[in-house]
Amino acid sequence: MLSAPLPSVEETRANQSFDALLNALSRPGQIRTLPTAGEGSIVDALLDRECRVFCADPTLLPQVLETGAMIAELPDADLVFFGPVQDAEALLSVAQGSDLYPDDGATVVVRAPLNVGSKLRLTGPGIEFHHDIKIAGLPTGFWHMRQELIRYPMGFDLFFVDGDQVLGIPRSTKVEEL
Amino acid sequence: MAYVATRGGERAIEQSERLYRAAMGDITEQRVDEVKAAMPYLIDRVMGEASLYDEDLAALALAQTGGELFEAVLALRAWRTTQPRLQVAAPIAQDQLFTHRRISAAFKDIPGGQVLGPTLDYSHRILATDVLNGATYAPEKVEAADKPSSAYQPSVAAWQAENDLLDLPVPDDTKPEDIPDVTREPLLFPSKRAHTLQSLARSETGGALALGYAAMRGYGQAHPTVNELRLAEAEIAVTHPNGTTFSAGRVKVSQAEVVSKKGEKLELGFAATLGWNEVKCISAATLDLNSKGAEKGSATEEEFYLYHTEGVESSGFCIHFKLPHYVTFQSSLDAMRDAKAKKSPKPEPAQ
Amino acid sequence: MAITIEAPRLVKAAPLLKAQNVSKTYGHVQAVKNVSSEVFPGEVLGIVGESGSGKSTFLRMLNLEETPDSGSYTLDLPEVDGNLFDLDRFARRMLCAKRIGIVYQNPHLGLLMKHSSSGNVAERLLVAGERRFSVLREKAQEALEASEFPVDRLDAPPIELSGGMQQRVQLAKAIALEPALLLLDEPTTGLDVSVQALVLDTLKRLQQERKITMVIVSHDLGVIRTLADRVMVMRRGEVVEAGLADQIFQDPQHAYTQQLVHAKL
Amino acid sequence: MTTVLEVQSLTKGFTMHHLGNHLAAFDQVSFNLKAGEFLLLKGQNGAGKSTLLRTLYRSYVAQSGKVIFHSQHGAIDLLSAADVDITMLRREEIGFVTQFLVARPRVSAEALVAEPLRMAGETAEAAMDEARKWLSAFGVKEDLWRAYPTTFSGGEQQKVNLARALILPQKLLLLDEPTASLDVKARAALVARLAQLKADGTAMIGVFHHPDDVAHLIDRVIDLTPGLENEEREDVVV
Amino acid sequence: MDRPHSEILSILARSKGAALKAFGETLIPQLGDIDVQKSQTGLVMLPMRDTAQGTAFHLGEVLVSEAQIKRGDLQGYGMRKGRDLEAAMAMALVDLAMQSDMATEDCHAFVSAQKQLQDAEDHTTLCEVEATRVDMETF
Amino acid sequence: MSLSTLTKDWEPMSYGFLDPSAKREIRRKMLKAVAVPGCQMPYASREVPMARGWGTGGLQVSLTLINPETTVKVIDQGADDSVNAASIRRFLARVSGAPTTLDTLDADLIQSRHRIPEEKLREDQVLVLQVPNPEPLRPVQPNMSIARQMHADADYGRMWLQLYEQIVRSGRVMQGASYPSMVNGRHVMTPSPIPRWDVPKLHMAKHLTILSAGREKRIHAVPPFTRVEPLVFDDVPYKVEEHGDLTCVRSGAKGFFMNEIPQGDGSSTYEISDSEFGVKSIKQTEGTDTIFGETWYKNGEMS
Repeated sequence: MLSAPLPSVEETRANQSFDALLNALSRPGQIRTLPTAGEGSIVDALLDRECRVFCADPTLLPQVLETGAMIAELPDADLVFFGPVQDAEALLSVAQGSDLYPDDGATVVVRAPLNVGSKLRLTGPGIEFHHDIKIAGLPTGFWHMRQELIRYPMGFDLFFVDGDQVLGIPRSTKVEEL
Repeated sequence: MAYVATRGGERAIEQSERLYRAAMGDITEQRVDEVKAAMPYLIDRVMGEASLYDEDLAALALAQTGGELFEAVLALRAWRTTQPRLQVAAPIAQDQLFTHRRISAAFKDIPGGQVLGPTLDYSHRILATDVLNGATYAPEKVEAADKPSSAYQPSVAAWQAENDLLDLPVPDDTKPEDIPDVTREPLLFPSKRAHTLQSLARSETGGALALGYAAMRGYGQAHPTVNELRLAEAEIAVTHPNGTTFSAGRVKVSQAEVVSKKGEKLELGFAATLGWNEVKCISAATLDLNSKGAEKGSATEEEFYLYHTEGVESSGFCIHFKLPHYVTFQSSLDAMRDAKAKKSPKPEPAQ
Repeated sequence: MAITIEAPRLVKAAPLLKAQNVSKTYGHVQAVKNVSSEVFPGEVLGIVGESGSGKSTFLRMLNLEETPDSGSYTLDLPEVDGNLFDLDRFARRMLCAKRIGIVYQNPHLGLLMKHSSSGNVAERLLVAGERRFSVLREKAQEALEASEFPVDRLDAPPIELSGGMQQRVQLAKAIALEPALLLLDEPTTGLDVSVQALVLDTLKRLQQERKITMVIVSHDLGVIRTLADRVMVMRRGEVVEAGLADQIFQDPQHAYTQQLVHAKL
Repeated sequence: MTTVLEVQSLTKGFTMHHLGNHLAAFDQVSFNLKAGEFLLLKGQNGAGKSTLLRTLYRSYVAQSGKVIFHSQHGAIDLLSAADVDITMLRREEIGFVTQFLVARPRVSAEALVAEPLRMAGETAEAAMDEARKWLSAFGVKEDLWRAYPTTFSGGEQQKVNLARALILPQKLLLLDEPTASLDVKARAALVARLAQLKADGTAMIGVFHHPDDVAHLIDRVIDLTPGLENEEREDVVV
Repeated sequence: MDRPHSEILSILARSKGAALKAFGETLIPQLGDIDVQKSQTGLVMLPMRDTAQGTAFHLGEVLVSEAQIKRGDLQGYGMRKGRDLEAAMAMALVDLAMQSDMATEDCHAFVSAQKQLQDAEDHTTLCEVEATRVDMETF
Repeated sequence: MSLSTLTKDWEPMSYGFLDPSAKREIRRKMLKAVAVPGCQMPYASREVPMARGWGTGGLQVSLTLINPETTVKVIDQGADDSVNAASIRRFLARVSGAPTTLDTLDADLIQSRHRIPEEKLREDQVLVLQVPNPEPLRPVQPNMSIARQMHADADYGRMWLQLYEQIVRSGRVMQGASYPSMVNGRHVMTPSPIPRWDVPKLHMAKHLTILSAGREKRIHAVPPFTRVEPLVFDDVPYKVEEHGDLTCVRSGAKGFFMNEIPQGDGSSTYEISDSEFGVKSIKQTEGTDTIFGETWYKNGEMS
């Protein structure tokens, strides 16, 4: 009646990409490897016609459109691809969800150089004691703005992508600038 | 070695499935065709509850499960999960239904007339036992009229609105792509109307009937009268890549509208499903009619009837009790024995 | 233009409760119109009026169960300031749990009928954050005893108790945390007359012993006469008359109050 | 002697809305009262003697006038004072004695009598001792002290009431026929207590069915009979 | 023969699989090199509009077969109820041929013949349905 | 060229059974679940070819995570050879081509119903728990909408009250399995019906746990190193099942969670619930070289 199917190239890529994302978010600050450089594999793994997306990066937009995802204004988007973030104010309109539905808080993908730049100390779920990381290229006030905005369990979750490297900071993580 | 024997679980499940299938013998294309030809209304019921329209697959599901309806619906629903979604058709409008049967109980006669269409309503339910003695039960042919009936029929509600008995709804202009879909997003309460009607369209016929019947017998707030009942065919209006809209074929649908008096106006309840299934539509429309303001936890409360008429979930939960639960049971036993051992069921009142 | 000069006050203490211009509309019905009131620490304010007068709605707003369309409400407590109607859900819940007790006419509103009576009282302590079983037990018993609830029925569920006993459980729950404000919504309505007297007596005694500030709503003048220091008469959402309890009963000024008092006598 | 009360042009009437009429009680009454003074109100039935007492106590609402009370917290017009001030004055400085007891179920006689002292901050023990003393003085039998007055006869209830009303010395005492239907012993106790209070400086205004009982305490008399001018109302008893 | 594109597609989608496939097969040589972009089964969501409150909701899904082919800039498309992928492909071929102005007359003839069959079928159905109309003029 | 060469073969099933869109939805919700530990995230929950209540929630998560290199272990009531575990394992392998194992140490992905293996899970392992009823508030508040508001308000007084009531009525907390636990100090979750014995294994664990309820359409997660604290009173300590002193009659293993096997003479014997741990123990006594992982409990005590 049935025989085991083989995964297509797309399936394999999406599966690997999600594996990296899930691990990155489960262990905030730990760097994981995406199957390809850039946000492309993230788009493949997460987007389809049933989600609302905000994409600030014109080079990524064609691929986003191809998934059939609904293009939305920032406050309505479930997934946000900022590309590089210029201004901390950008976070202001990101969906936070509600106290009844924290899951309406957005997943936000930002392009930023990892392992260089200012040092941050992370604590919270997924981290046994604390974990120190470096992220560059973020506007001043970014972490302060994040802290001001997140009213746990409402909030948004961040992925930072640098080439094929990805690092996650969920809303449950406390970030201190060192 | 003793522990090897425990691997028997794997073998047992295989053999048990074989034993079940042994009673049915070979399943062939021919058998599927026979099921399809012989039981169109059962096929309709399965398609409606599975919310997947394909007579061949529904017939296959029935053949493969030996007619165990819950299993057939589950198989079809599960198969549906593997298929990509290609398009969203344009919403079916009542005035474009190619109508086979259309009646109203609210008036003796209605614009467009009472058209009985195919029904057993007025037949005597007598078993044709002669068939068992070798005779063939050949139905008599329909004596077709000279002129065709009109394919499209006006709505009873439209007449009622003209006479200021009810307010016709403002059709919602949600784009087909944006219509909430309960198979792709969770059902939350208070439920979106689109979710409610979709859930009712997929509901298990017996479940919808049981709760609908409870409402009809007086556990609801409103007594239903069938305003309009239709069995019809609807076009699947899809889009060519260049934008042209066309029909990819027709599917059978049924819809029911029930009505009751609310103050100085009439109020409608509505339900529809894939395939021809009148009992489900009338029951579901009755639940819809009664749900406004229903008490929490009553049979006509939305949360109550939507959860409890979902056949795949309810039947699944029912049979899951056959699964071993000895770990949880052990955990309870431990607490129970300890409490018993303490022998002082109530703590001393604090001084 | 009328100028009102407030009489000089001898009592310098601030009112515990201050409600100003509270209004609430349901659909087309204005349930509460511009109601203002002050209650001083240890004082008992009675609110009378027939059903639909808005008195219960006003009380529910004082319990922060409902939010008015306009108006302000303050309590003179160290942990809160500003208009309580502006508090978020969490702060509201905590304030109610810790500082405001309520007894409803219908015990089903205030009690879990199938849990133990002591558990009903303990729930309030649990919400306020108490996590020691022994303390819960002790304090629940204390509050029940203070409410003259029989000790041997401590763990009986309210569903098995008489109406009067159920009200005592509600009362114990309301006073378990020594609230700053006790709200009573028709606490004895529906009870037998003799039971009514006993419950009122308990309330009176508790009030005198603990100097609890109370607001009591009732259509029953006898209840108000027994408990209240001051009375506010409401009709169709508005306050028609307010004054000292004995004055309202002995020398009512407003036609409606006269009618109410005379109907009773 | 210091002034306790200044009553100026006090007028009271009743408006009965459902009958659509107005009933005058008294008009333009003025008088002063000093500490330790005893003022008797007289006049025929319906002249408004009790009404005046209740108006001063704020149980009734006056139409016009002023009632300046010199409280230990300062002077205040009782007619326009805030309710909360009146409540406090009633607890601390102004007493009202009637012949009727407001008994409460399951509160013993001694507890009821001790209550004003307890409210004034006295310890339970001391308040109870004092209460028993006064119950005894008014002739309530000892075996009744711990019983509930709700079950007492009218006479016994009245004794409990007086003991309660007079236990705490106050600045101003309003007496509304406290002696009616009282037995000899209790009446004597009452008069003795009033004399004591008067000597200690309590100002009193009284309505008595039989003024003879308290004749030796009376300093002044005011006649409330309608039609009299204010000057004509007052006369001093020798 | 000015049938709108929409009507042609609808007639093709409803036409009998065997006839459609047989006709489609004849077009392949003329069309030459074609690029198959889609050939799959899948689901079409079928919404309906509720007559009580006007809400559009999903009635369920219909299994369809889809074919999309390309020749130069022109796209041929077929989508039909059921899982007959070859019939969908045949429909796409007819669509592509007509857009490419190839075998135009044959195509029109096929479509017209199918249309006649379908109309006849509907006529029969409706005459039978008409027979079940209740005569209300009983007195 | 002909019609049949132009037409592709009919593919009646996607890889890993679920169509790509279903996987994407589950992926999105799994990320949300990890970001808010213990908070129930609603998801659409597709039908899979297994009845609701038989692990369809866990199955959808496993099917989303799986690839041909994922080594899968499936247990039900602690046993790999339980009929339902066997059925799910067979299905996972059949639709994904993934290798299967019985040994906890060899598994990348463990799908379980009602148990956590006795050997400690590593950082690189994922535990998927099947959940029949994800709502810890259900016993105190059957209405889902109200319960949701209670979670939003962190209004858990009723949960504690339930424990109070149990102590009052029975002298102890009577909660068997599904012991309500506070996750990350904010959300009370029901840790699927694992026994109390297993709940401490979730506290500050190295592995990621995903709990999924297919029928109820909710997913929640316990990321690694996350606080999972059973609700208890300060003066009434949490008690696991008294299995620390029991010995498995088949394998001789001692100090682990046991199944009680009633005997014809009215007595009981005990058999270790983690079947593969039992197998390893037997192999060891028989002299076969066996590798045991570190265990959460040592000598019947949580370490």
